[in-house]
Amino acid sequence: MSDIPLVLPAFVCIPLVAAFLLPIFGSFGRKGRAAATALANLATISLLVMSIASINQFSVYNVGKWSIPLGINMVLDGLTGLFLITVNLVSSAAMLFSVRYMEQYTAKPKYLSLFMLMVAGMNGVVLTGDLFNLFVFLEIASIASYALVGFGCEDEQLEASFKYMVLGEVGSMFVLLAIGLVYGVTGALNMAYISKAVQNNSANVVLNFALALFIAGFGLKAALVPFHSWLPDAHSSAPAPISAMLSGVLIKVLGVYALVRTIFSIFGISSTVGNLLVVLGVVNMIAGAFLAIGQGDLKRLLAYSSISQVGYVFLGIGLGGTLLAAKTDSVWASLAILGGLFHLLNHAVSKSLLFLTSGSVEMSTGTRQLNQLGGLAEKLPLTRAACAIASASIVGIPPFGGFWSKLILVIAAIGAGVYWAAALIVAVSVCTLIMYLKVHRYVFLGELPESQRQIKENRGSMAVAMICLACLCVLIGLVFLVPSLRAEVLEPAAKVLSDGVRYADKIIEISKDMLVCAD
Amino acid sequence: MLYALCFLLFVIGLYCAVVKKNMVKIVVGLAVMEYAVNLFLIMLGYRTNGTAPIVDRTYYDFSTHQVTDVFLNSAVDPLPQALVLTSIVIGLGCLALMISICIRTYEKYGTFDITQIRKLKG
Amino acid sequence: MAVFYILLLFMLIAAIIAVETDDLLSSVICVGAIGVGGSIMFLFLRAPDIAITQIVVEVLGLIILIRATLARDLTFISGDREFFGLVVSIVIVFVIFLAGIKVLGNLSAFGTPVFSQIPDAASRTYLAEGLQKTGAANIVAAIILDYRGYDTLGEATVLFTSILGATVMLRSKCRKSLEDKLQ
Amino acid sequence: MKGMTVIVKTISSWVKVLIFLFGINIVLFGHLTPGGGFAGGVILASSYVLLMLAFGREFAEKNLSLTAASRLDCVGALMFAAVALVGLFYGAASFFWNFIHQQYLADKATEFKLVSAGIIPLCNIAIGLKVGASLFLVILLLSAYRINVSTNKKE
Repeated sequence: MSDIPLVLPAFVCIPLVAAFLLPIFGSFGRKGRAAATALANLATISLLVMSIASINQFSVYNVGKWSIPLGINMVLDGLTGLFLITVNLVSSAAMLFSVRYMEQYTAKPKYLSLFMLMVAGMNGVVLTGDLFNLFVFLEIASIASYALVGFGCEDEQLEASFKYMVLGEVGSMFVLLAIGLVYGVTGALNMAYISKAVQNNSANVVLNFALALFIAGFGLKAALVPFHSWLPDAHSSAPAPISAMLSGVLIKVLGVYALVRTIFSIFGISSTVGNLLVVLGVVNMIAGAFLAIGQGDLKRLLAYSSISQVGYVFLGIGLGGTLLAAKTDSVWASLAILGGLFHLLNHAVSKSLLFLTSGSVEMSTGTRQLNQLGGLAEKLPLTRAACAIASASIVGIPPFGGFWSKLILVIAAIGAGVYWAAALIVAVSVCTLIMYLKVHRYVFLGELPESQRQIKENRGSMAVAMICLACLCVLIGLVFLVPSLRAEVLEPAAKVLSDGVRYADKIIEISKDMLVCAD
Repeated sequence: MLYALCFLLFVIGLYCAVVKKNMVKIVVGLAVMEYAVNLFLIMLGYRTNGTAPIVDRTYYDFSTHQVTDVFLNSAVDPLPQALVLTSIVIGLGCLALMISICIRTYEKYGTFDITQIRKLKG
Repeated sequence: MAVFYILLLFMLIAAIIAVETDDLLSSVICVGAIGVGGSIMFLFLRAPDIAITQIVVEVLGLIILIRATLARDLTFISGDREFFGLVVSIVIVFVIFLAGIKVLGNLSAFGTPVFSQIPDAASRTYLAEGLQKTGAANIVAAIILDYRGYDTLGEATVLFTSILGATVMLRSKCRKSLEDKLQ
Repeated sequence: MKGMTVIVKTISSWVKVLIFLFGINIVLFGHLTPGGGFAGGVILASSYVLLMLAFGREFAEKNLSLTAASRLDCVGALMFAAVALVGLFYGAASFFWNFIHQQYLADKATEFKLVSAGIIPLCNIAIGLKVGASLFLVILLLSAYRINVSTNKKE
């Protein structure tokens, strides 16, 4: 308890200071650029170590020694811990991958700086306990990602970046307006205090309107289906490590985390909202899967598959929320939520690995059109193995992580008596299987095109990043299977959601205790 | 009523951002939305016949080191002003980035019309 | 009170012209007009900090926006999106508008801020103790740089990020050519 | 196109100084009067923009080059973060702790003086530096950027 609070600001400070230093380093020639790369990698790895250390901890940190409601507080609880480890895991792998991959672009230090800013923004979003602060860090992460999507300055990238930026900014404006409305009713910005005030006047239509605006705004960031049009463009155009970050963690932190935190911890789950989440999840799953199968572009296919997989997460969390609101089966409710969150972790690892392999394929062959690829199995054995593992995990083939999370979801759905959801999960998994078989069939099997006889496997940092993530895909099932790990990582996170608005009592009580200690 | 007019401004910006097909027009729409939200936040904190939240020598009691009750009962809400200060700067940053993307896209495609900028299919 | 209505109507008219005119330069100048109107309105709303920031940011923002429209062969535009999309968008926007109008009536009336009704609101403490606890007579400065200084760090970072993004976007050569890679 | 006429140049070389001083004033007294780091920083940037408009871009770049502006931007941001971090390490206190005010100034009657608010003026200076440099940078970049559509379109 004593040393963990000091770590909390470091999650934001380390990437921020690194991001401010990197352009200065970068302006000092070749050696400076090498130092910048080393510094960035050091920063992400130290963040990863810190996030592992902070798992299953609970602490509250008052920034500037001002007790809430005056100041801003940072909260580390189970949900935050799970998201921190997801963010920093994927970001350190993507950073390692970009060491070599980004050599094809100019201005690498600026890329590294923007990358660190994106990481800082995401860490800030998951750590903060203040609604407006969440908005500020959301903007940091989004703006950095707009710039990174267009980093290559090619036609498609600029177009995707503009589209993404317009929709993202509309989403941000919705969120800001909703924060204003909430402030107008409750007079508070701290999540715990807002939650208290919301309980006292829950019938207020302004708050319901604000909740709708929050769902629309964060839904735009999470690419929920009516708002999904930016995602395939942005995720397929960006440089590969950035696609991995966007699909792997950015939509989850800015969309899923922010939405779930708002709904569960601030407004309190109701059956209407729970059902809405289930419907959104189901629509996402089906639409994403069907759109993905028809794609002829490797990264576009992966991007649509992300929409489908985020649907699983929403289905699990929404199902749990509906059950919680009905106050019937809290066992199945927490199991459904646990399944959703575990699927989020699985999807983050395996989808970022898939995007990294697509980057490796694109760098070797210069194309990502499925019909121009083929027969790469012998040329790129490592990439192929990594891709196979990641696809198996996403599809849900037994030893890999994805199988366990889908199994939990199916069990929870059957236990709760929602048989159609269980059937749907299996059916969409079959669609997913078809689309990844298609990827393998077109990319790695078949004839090698004449123009690509000379290509070689990418070695160095790209290979290391892919191997690390592939090992994780295999091992991540253990997080569920070993009870002690499950109790450390997943259960605290699921408990935060099933506790719902009791979050507020906990935070307020702790900050009162801290006030007493300080006096 | 003033809130409603302010919201109308927001909706005009939203309309512009979703309906218009010129890139600069879309940016203009987002800027209008931004102004509307800022104005709304400040209006939330306004007190009729209020004073600015800046302590003046006349509002300060030097013997007790406290601000006077007159100030406390007439000052407008300072918190939304702090939030708006932040959001204005965020808006300026977004504007700069968006305009640079627009200029770069114009260079590539030779037009600001998003219906003609369609290399990516839906 | 009347001054607020006049200023808001001025801003609304400027916004409608900005949205509907076919000339990009006039559109951008109307955005400037909205900003100036907003700045004066902030002044009347007793927010001098915001008014100053708004007017200076407005000037720079206008320079940036005008930069995008100058020296173009094609500053005139015409038409909206295709008919079906247009109707759907207008309906959605209109629904949001109606919902908002209906909801906003439930906020506390203009001129009575919410913190004056809530006994333990943070804003009361800021006003009462801000000068004593932070030493800044400008309570807004006390909030943005002391009580909520973490927000301002985020805000400075947003500006840093977007300017870095703009420099990245406007760099002349993005991909290294083959010779660069071989070196 | 090397700037504008002599009248404009002469006047703006005087006005520039005034605007610059005004910006510094706004930054330094941000904790006592309206204004602060952001407004002041933008005013500082606009004094350079005036220089750029009157004398041409090359002259402005001679005063503050792109690399220097970019570095200044980073330095300003780092300064702000450093002020925040000193609070963290100063007597094992807290991130963003207003250590100067709480430790040294809280008991003294320094209201309405320039040196009164602890880290707030320091933060204002850092932000002013950062905002001024970065906005000057972006305007310089936007004006320096030449669009060559014609070469690109005829493929």
